[in-house]
Amino acid sequence: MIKVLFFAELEEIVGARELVIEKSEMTVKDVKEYLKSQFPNLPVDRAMIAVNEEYVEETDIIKANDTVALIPPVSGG
Amino acid sequence: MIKVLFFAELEEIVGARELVIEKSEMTVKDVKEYLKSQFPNLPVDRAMIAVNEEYVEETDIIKANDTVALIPPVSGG
Amino acid sequence: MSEKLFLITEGEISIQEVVDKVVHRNAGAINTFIGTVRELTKGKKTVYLKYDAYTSMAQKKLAQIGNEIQERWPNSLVAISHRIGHLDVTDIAVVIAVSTPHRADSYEASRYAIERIKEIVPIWKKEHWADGEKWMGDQLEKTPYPTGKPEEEHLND
Amino acid sequence: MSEKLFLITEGEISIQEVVDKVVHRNAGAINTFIGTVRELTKGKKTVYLKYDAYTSMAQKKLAQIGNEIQERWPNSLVAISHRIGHLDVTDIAVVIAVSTPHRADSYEASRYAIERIKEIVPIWKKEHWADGEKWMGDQLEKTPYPTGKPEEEHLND
Repeated sequence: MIKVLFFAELEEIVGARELVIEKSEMTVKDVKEYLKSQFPNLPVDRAMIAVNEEYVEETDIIKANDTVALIPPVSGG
Repeated sequence: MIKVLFFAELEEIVGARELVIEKSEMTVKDVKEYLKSQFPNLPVDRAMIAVNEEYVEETDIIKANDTVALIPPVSGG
Repeated sequence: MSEKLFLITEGEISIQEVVDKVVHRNAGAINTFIGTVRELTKGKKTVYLKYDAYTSMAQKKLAQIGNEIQERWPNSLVAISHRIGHLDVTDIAVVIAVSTPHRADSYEASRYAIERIKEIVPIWKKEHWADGEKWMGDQLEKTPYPTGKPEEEHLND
Repeated sequence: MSEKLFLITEGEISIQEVVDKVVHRNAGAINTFIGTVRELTKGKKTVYLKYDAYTSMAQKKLAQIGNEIQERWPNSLVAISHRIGHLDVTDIAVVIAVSTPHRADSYEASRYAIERIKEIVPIWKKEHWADGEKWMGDQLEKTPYPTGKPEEEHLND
């Protein structure tokens, strides 16, 4: 299973801080497509993707027990 | 009388923080010449001159009860 | 108080504590940047802010910024604390402290740190006004990341 | 503690106290420069420093720097405390705090303040090494002031 985290506005849209996808391997692109299909209002393409707390590319592979996070444009400081 | 103040290395050379000149009017240049004659080792020309806590020019006039200060190159901060 | 050089915290930040982490016998200069909650932004009056963070990743990214600074500015030390949760006007959101042997480097490195925080550290601010609220950071607006990563500063403030 | 925005003091300087003087509802950024006593300068090991000042004039000149900053950077607030007397390695000699609405100005104004201090504020530093001592500031050396006033920075550190 792959854990997906949502923050800030994305958390409010999804209605949860995290969800689980029952797969053992996906690309980053697969995860994005899956989320778009589940949450049509979620601005997936405006978010960066982090896997295990590092930013990744669309073609990177996600494995079971990895943690994916959608990172909307940051506004700290 | 005109009060003259010395700081840092200049105070050590003169051996006093202040001295008094018994005059009622002098130019800045007059004061410098006077100090050079009294203290041949004093690097008067390397100091700035302040009168009543403001930097002045050589031609400015100093009057009785003014306070003159020799300001060697500063090194605060 | 925390010994961590790179900290996300719900508590008030002590400037002195952050500075103490970078004091060093061969530092002649410490530059500190303190971000406080400003009341007026573009004519709108902020009542309070809420900050959210991906805390574990945010601390890692702050540490990465520290490493980047130590590569660019030799003999520097860096500590950064960022507060999350509810913040009122004039509260401190972030404290950056950078010590270096000479002063010019401390300014440059500190400036670098705040710009990088606004690029890569997963922290989000929600503005609360009298008449509404909004997550900041352009989240549903104009700035996509064409490369999938933030490579330049997208936010000027 | 002192309420003075521009202070020469023989006591220890509290960073927090200086920062508190510039906190403001419309400040989003506070930049702080802290000058500490560094052990090594050009390979020589400092044991301690002594600072002397023309205190009343120095406070006036610090206030002048504050005015210059407020003219150049609108809506800024400035506070500066400089310690005199005996200082050991890592002790704080000076704290500058500048608040501005936006961060770029806070960095520029703070940098301006420290450069101006090194030009016009009558404070002097005496280095004490294991094998000697010396008043710094080039006093018997190379830099006369051709115009009678310091107009550029003569000291790079």
